[in-house]
Amino acid sequence: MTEPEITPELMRISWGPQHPMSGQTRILLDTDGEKVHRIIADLGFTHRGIEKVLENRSLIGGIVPIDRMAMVDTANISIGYVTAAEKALGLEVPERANWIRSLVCEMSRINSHLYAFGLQAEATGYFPAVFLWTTIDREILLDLFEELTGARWSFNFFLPGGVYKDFPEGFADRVVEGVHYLRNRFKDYWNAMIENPMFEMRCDNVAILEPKDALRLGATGPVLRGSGIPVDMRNEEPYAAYADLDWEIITEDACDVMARTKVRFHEIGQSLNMMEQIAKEIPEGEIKTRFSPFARAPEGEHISRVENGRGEMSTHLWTNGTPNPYRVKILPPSLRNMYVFERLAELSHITVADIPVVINSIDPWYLDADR
Amino acid sequence: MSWIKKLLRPLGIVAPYILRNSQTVAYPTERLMFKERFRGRHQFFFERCISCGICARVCPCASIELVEAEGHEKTYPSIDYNTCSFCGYCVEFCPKQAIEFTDVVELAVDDRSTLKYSPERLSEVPDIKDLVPRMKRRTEAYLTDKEMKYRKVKDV
Amino acid sequence: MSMINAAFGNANQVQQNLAGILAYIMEFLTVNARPILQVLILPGLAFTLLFAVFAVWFERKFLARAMLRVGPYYCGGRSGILQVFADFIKLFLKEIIIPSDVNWILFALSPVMVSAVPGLALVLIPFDANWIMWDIGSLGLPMFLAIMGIAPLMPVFAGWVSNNKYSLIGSWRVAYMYISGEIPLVISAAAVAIMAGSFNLVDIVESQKNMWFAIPQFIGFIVFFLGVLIESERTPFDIPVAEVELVFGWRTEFSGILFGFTMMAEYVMLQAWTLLFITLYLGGYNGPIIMGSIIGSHIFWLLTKFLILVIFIVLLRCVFPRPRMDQMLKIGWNYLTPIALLNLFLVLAMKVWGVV
Amino acid sequence: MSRKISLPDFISSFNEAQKEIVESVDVFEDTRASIKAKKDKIIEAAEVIRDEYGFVIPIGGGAIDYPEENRMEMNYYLNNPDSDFIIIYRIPVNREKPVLPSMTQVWEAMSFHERETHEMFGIDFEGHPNLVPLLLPPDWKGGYPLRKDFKGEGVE
Repeated sequence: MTEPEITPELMRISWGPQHPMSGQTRILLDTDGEKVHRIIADLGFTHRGIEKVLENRSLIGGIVPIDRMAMVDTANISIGYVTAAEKALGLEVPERANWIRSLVCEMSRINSHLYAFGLQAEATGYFPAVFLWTTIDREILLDLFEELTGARWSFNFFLPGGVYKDFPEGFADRVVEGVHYLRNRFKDYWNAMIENPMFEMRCDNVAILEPKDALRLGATGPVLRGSGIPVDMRNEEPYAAYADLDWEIITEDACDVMARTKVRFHEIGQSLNMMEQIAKEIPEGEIKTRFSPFARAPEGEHISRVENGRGEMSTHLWTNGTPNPYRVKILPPSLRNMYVFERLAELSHITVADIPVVINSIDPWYLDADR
Repeated sequence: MSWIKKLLRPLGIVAPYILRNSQTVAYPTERLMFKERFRGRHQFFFERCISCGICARVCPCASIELVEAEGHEKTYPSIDYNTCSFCGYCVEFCPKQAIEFTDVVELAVDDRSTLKYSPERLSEVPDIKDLVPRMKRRTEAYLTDKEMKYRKVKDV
Repeated sequence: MSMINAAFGNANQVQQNLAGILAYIMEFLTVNARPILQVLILPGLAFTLLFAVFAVWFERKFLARAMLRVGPYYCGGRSGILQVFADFIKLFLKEIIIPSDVNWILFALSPVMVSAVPGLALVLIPFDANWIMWDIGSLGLPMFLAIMGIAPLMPVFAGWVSNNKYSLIGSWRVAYMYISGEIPLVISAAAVAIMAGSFNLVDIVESQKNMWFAIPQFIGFIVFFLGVLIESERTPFDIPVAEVELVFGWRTEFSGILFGFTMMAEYVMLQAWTLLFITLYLGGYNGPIIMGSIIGSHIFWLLTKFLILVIFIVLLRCVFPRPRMDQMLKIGWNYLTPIALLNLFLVLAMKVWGVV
Repeated sequence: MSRKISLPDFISSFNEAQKEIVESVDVFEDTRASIKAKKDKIIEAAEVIRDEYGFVIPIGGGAIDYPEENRMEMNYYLNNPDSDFIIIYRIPVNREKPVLPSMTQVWEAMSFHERETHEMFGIDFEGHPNLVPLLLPPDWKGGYPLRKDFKGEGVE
């Protein structure tokens, strides 16, 4: 990126891509002492041209690169493309497959939120203890993934028209056991971290995003719900089995970093409830509709919208009767939230010390922003 | 007062962690048991294969190629692990279950050209003791109410 | 032969001279045994270096436990103790990268100064009434505070000379933070001196024989403890080096052994301030006499208290996040300073009415 | 959650009220409304969609290339928190001279998406405050990657 002009009295700090907290991106900060006047995001360090790659793969072959777009949130990323593809192929999904999909998606959401949560702890300056604990707790989910799908992450578990495999024997019990354990652990997180006055000090009233600004700047996911606007794709356009599950949209009205962290925290709790419900009430039946892997989709266009851990991901799929899609447009949540981050310095008072906290409350995953 | 209580409570929560058991599995000497469906290296069965080539066509990474094998009449899949992404489509769509997954994950080599596995090589699964000579035991994770623990399953 | 005789005198004279030199050395050693031990071992070289080494090892192992890991494992058996020495050798053999456009003399000098200046303050700590390296009587406490008052200038200097934006922000944070932390700390120390009736550190320790000052001056105890954390840049107040914000603050540009010096400075600061903290509030070297040796048991008690305190300070590291710079200043100026003054007035009142 | 706007109501009211600015309104997949504005009324139609129908959430934007028909198409995806459908606002682009008015004056957050489309398809957005490449390197000279005639030349 060509760097824009800077006001002479400010100092420009290049933050990343080799910085302990920047991730795979670069941010330019125009600072005056500790105060940040302007944030410029420089994306594209992990651009892999996934949209172009998909044009050269078969419809189901595309699931593999899509899976690699967000490693911690694999299931939620790939279900968008899979739903679009099965609309294009005209496949029906059996009910049991839908429930399994919901289970895997919720586990993936917990996985993603736990990661964000650990990074948030590290960004506020905890020695990485909390980050390590979240990593260890994710291990339980990864073990469940391994048992169900065969891979710990980037499992391309969803096929158009169903899922890859059914539950192994005794899996539902182990899900319930894992849920029970994680609930125990979350008491510790709440008491040691969220209610810690030093943590509250760092997160309260930082980077306030008013609801009208959140809408105007195109925020999505926990960022939008942290500003008190109840938009969730699972409710807006119920996919998988979300119409049958008991859940509600979680919002917080404080609009600050703490609100976004709490939205994630409560969403984890709700996902655990959903996991338990699915494990106990899953209906019997088929898990996939047979189809040829070389099926050609008739000409048309299809849009699917799903809720990732980071927000809404829309996939626009054009097909034209060949085995490959004609074009796939992916509208990732992180790209939208990065724009919000770029404008936050104008909306509220942000200091250099706040930058890692704010960027992790936005929780961008640069691999899906860059595609 | 409640503020002070909140400030001191994390200390009380974190201090007992010192006494918990660690979550580290010391890899070269011990290894976790993988689950039944684990996607490790493939195993190929000559007697089941009908050389239909579906695996090669369905492979999204174009890692599978049909090659001739010595002592066999038809062509059989060879897998290039430089590009394989372990997506499992070849296993899923094989009409005769001629390709299956094993739990071998030790694929690291000095020379990347040796990562292209011929059908003969795919049909043999080496023993774990040959791959990792220092391996002593296989362990397994289990959950108690408050922590995750590891126990030995078997000696290697 | 005549030349040798001319130079050294005859064989007898040579013998006498040699015997004289040996006798002189023996006399020097016997008279100065204690200073030599002090320089080489207790408050001096070995104590400082070994503390830095073992503190690093302990911190790694202990925090690994808190994170449910095992920490260093292979180097030196399960304890991993040799890992620290291996790291030291690695740091020593690494290339020292000096950025272009910096004055390399100042650049190489500043990390040395950063660790050397707080080391000076250690000579004033009484390990026993007779085991003080530099006994300057009633100037002890003021001298300590004076030396430790110079110490924060060195990180400012080091950050400035590195010619790096992150280092610059880090060094200004050092300057702001030390001022806001040092003033309540000095006021609390003054309250201790008033209660003891002396600036002499030995007198302060001796007057705590019956009751540690931590009990009558509980407020000052807390304030001074926070001051120690702030001054020695320990988490949660490691704001100048906050690695998630400033890469490594004022230490960013140092590499190789220069970085090793900056790391050591952190531990030397911790050592000096913690020892003063124990001296002022936790009864210093006081403790029951064991094994009949007074000096030995005094040193033992001081080091034991020191270790317990260090363990507690290390534990704090994984419990609290760090505050922001403006919040840090607010803690220092809005809360700690008035509380320290309150403590001072309470002590004065107690002194006037003769409670203690 | 209450739904204030449903798709059939929207279509009928929108078709009638906005005849002079809108060329066509289609529905596909039951919950997507595809709107095409008249050529010289692009910005006016966008403002009407935003202000009168409350589609304030910009989901994003992207283009598609049809080399055989010698045209491209720019799509903007818009959402309203109170509706049960989204709008795809389509603008045809001349492939020879790809210039469009920038939609950032209506929906600010389209900035990143227009920058991306600019580098991937070569569409110029007039009035965009900062039309520099978003994802590609600054010295990229390999053409427009997402056009169909891109052959993967890469950087020079």
